[in-house]
Amino acid sequence: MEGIGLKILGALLTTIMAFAVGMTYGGITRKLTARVQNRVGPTIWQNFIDLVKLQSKKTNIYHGVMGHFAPMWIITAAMTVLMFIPVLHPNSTWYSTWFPNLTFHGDLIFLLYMMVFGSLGMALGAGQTGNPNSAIGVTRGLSQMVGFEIPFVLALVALMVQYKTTSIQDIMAIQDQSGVWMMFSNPFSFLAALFASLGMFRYSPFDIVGAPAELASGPVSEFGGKYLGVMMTGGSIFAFIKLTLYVDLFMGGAYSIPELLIKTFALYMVPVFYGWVSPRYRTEQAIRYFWGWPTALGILGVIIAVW
Amino acid sequence: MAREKETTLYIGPQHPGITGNMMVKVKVQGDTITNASVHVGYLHRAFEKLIERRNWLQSFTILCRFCVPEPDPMELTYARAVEEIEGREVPERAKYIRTMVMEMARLQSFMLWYGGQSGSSGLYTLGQWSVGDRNYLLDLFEDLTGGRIYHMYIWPGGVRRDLPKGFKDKALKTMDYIEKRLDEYDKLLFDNVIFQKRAQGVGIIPSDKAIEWGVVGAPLRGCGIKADVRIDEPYEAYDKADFIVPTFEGGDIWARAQVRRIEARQSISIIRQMLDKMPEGEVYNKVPNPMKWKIPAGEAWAKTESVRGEVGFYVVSDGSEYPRRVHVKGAAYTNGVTVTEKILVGQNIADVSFILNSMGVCPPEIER
Amino acid sequence: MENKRNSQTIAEYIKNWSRKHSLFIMAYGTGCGAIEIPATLTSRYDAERLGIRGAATPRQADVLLITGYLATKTLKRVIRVYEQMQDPKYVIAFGSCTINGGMYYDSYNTINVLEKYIPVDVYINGCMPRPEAVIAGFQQLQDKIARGEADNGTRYKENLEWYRANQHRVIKNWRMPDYNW
Amino acid sequence: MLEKEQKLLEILKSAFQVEGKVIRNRRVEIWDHKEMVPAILLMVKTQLGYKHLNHITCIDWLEEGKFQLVYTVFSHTDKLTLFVKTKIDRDPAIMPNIDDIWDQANTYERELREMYGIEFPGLVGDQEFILEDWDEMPPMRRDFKTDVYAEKTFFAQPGREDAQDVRETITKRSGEEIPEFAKKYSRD
Repeated sequence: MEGIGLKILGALLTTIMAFAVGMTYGGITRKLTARVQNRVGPTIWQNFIDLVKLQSKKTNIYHGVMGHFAPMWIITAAMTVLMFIPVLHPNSTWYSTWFPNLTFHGDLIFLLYMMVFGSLGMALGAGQTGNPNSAIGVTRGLSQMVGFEIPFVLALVALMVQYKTTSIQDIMAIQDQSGVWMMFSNPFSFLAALFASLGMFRYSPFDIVGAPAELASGPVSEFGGKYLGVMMTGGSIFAFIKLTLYVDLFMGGAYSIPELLIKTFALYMVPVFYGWVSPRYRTEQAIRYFWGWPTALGILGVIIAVW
Repeated sequence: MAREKETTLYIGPQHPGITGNMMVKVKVQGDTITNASVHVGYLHRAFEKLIERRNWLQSFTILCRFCVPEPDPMELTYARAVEEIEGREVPERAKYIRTMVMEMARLQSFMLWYGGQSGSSGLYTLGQWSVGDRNYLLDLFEDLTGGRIYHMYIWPGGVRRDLPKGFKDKALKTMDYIEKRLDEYDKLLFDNVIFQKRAQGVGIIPSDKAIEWGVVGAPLRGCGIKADVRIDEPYEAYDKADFIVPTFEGGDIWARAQVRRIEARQSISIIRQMLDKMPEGEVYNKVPNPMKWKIPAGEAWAKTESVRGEVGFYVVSDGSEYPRRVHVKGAAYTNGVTVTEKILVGQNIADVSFILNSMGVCPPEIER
Repeated sequence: MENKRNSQTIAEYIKNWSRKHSLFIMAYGTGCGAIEIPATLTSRYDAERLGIRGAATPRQADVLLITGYLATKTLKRVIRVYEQMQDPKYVIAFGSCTINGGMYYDSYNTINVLEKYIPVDVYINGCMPRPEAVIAGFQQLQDKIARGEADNGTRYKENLEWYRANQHRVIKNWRMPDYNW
Repeated sequence: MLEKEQKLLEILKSAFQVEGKVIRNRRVEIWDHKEMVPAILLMVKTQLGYKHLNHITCIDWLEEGKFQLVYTVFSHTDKLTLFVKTKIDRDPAIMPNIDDIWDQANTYERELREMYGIEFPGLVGDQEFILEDWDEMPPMRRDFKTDVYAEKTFFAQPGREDAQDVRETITKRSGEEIPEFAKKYSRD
C-alpha cells in the first residue's frame, strides 16, 4: 500500500513540476522577447496570472460536446504522456523514489503514438466550433505535423537502431555507460530532431497554426476563459514533455532537477531564438522545409547508425 | 478528384490581420482564393458633408483625420488647392518647411509600414522596433506643431509657426538615429530568406495593366513605371531637392518593399537637405479673420505624394465662407479596393494580410 | 488588510487581483484612436509590463477598446463583438467622439454618446488620447477592477431592454443572433 | 509655354466640337453634353494616352437644379491632367456608365449612386457600398440636412445644444468675460 501511495504522490509531483516549469519557461520567454524588442516586458510569472484570470472568467458558450471535451482531452493526453516519460535518470536517487511513474521498457514507440493525441483532441474540438478559421488552422496543424514527424521519426529510428532498444531508460543508461551523449555520437540525428522541434514548439517561423494575422489565432479562436486556461495548462505540460524527452534521448538525461532545468532551458531557447528573427512560413513552404535538409540529415543519421 | 468545397471567409472587420476597420470577403478553395471582395464603410464619417458645414479654416480639423497614419499630405493638398483658387502666395521659407514636414510624415509612415509588413508575416521583433522608434519622429512633430498624430500645421498661406529653437539639431540627430536603425531593419527583413521567399512572386500587379487599373504610389513604381507626383508636378520645394525615385521590376510584394526601403532613405536625405537649404524669412502669409474669410468662386485640383500614392483634392468654392465641395481621392481608393480585389485572386489565404499591407490600404481614406 | 480588500472575500480578492493584472485587449481598431494602440504596446510605453496584451478573438478578450467615433455600420459589429465576449468584460472608450460626438456631432453616420448603446467603464478624453493617457485610463480601469466595481457585463444584462431599444433606433435592419449568456 | 496643353485642346476641339480652356500649366478642362462623355473618355484613353482615371467628382448645384460631374484623367506620358466636365439634371439624375472603359469606375459610380442618387444604366455591383440600410435621401445631396438627421436619430450629450459658439457659451455659463483679443474672431 505504501508503495502505491508514494507513487501517486510522485505522479502528482511530476505533474505539478511539469506545469510549473512549462509555465515559467513561457513567462521567461515573454520577458526575454520583450527585452529583445526593446521593452521592459511583463514579469516572468505573467502566465500564471493569466491562467488564474482565465479560470476566473465565466464561460457560457456551447459549441457541442466536443467543444467541452477538447480541452479535457488535451490535458488528459498531456498527463498520460507525462506518466511515461522518465523525468530523471534511472540511476539517480531522486528517480527511484519520486519519478518512476509508469515508465516501462519499449515505451518509445508507444510515446510516438501518444504524443499526437493532444493535437487530435484539439482538432476534434476546433472542428465542432464551426469557425472557419479553426478548421483551416486544424488543417494547417495536421499538415505541419506531417512535415516535422518525418525527421523526428527518422531521428528516433536512428536512435533505436544505434542502441538496439526502444526503452528510454536503456537509452539513457547506455549513454551513461559509454560516456558520450547521443547528441555527439550521432549529431546528424540530433540535428534532424532539433529541426523537428522547431515545428513542434510552434514559434515563428512555424506558428502557422495560430497565425494571428492570418487566422485570428486559429483552432483556439472560439475557446475562451476556462477552456483556454485548461489548454494553456496542457500546452505547458506538453512543452515540458518534449523538452524532457529530448534531454533523455540526446543529452543523457539528468541526475537532478537543476541539471534537468539547465538542459531543458538550453533546448527551449533554440526555437525561441529562431523565432525572434524569422517571419512565418506558408504551409507548403514549412512542409518543404522539413522535407528538405532535416529529412536528409535524418536519413544520414540512420545510415550512420546502421553502419 | 472532386473539387474541394468552397468556403467563404470573412477577414475583418474584427481581425488582427486587417489594416484598419474594413472587411475582405474571400472565397477559398483549400488554401487558394477564388474570389475576393473588399467591403468598406465602417469608418464613414461623412467628412465631405461635414466640410460643407464648416468654414475654410475649420475644415482643417476634419481634413487631417482623413488618413490617420499620415495626416499631413491631406492638409497640404487642401491648402494648395485653396491657395490656387484664391491666388495666395506662400513665402519661400514656408515651402521648405512644408516639404520637410511632408517627408517627416512619409518617414513615420514608412516606419509604420515596416511594422505592418513584418507583423503580418510574423516577424514581430521588427514591428516592435520600428513602431517604437517612430516615437522619436513623433517627438519632432510635437516640438514643431504641438500634436503627436494630428498636426494642423500647414495652413493656406504657409505654415502656422516657425521652427522652434534648437529644432534643427534635434532633427538632424533623430535622422542619424533613424538611418542607423533602418540599416538594422534591412538586415532583419530584407536579408531574411524567409521574407524573400514569402514576398517574391506574390501579389503580382501586371505592369502593362497597372496604369489602367489606377494603381498609384509605391505599387506602381514596383511595376517599373516611374511615376511620382513629386517629380511629375513638383510642388513646394521639391524641385530644389535632390532625390531619386526608385523603380523596380516585378510588381510583387518584394518590389514594392524594395521601393519603400529606398524611399525611406530618400526621405531622410530630403529632410537633411531642406534643413540645410532653408532660407530665412516669413513663414505665414496671414489670412484675414478666419471666421469671415471668403474665397472667390473657382475650382482647383491639387495632388501630393503620400506614402500610399497620390492624394488628390478637388476643391470647389462658390464665393462664400464655406467650401462648396471638397472631394478627396485617397491613394487607397483604387489600390485598396479594385486592385486588391484583382490581385488577391489565386493567392494563398496566408498572404491576404501580407498583400493588404504591401498595398498600403488605409480604409478611412477610402470611405471618408 | 480588510480595508484594502474593500470587504471582498479572499477568493474574490485573488480573482480581482488576477483580472487586474491580466487584461487582454480586443484587436479591433474601430476608429482613428487605434493608431496609438501600437505605440502603447511597443517599446516606449510598453503596456505589456502592466499585463496588457492583445487577444485575437472576442472569446479570449477582456477589454473592448472603442477607439473613437463609431459609424452605425461599425456599431452593429461592435455590439456583436461585445456580446460574444465573456464575463467579466470591460469597455474603454477613447476620445471625445465617444463622449459627445466630438467634431462629428452633426454627422449622419456616427453615433454621439456611446454609453447609450453599450455600458462604458472608463472614458479617456482627448482627440486623440496620447499613449500616456491610454495607460492612465487602463490604470483607472485596474483600480476599478481591484475595488470590485467593474460590472460592465451585469449592467448590460440588467438593462438589456433599454440598450436594445437604443440600438434598434440606429440599426434599422436587425439581423443578429440573440446571445443567451 | 503651354504648347502641350494647347495641342491637346486643339485635338479635342476638332474631334468633338467641345468648349474648353487651358486652366494653367498641366491642367486642361473641357465641357460637353453628358451623352458625349463616354466617347471622349474612350478616345483620350485609347488614342491620347490618358490611361489613368483619377476620380469622378460630383458637385451639387442645388440652386440651378444641376449636378456637375468632373471626370479627371491623367496621362503618365504627358504628365497632363484633363478634366471632362458635364452638367446633368438633378431629377432624374442619369448618367452614362463608363465602367467598361475603366474597371475602377465601377466603385466610383457605385459611390455616386449611393451618395447622390445618380443612376448609371447597366452598372453592376451591390447597391450598398459605404452606407448600410440607408432609407433616407442620398446623403450628399445638399438638401439633406445632416444635423437635423443626427439630432433626430442619435442622442445628444446634454450641453451640446447651447455650445454652438464656444466663447459665448463660456460667458453664459460662467460669467467669464471674453478677452479683448479674442473678440475680433467672433462670428458676427
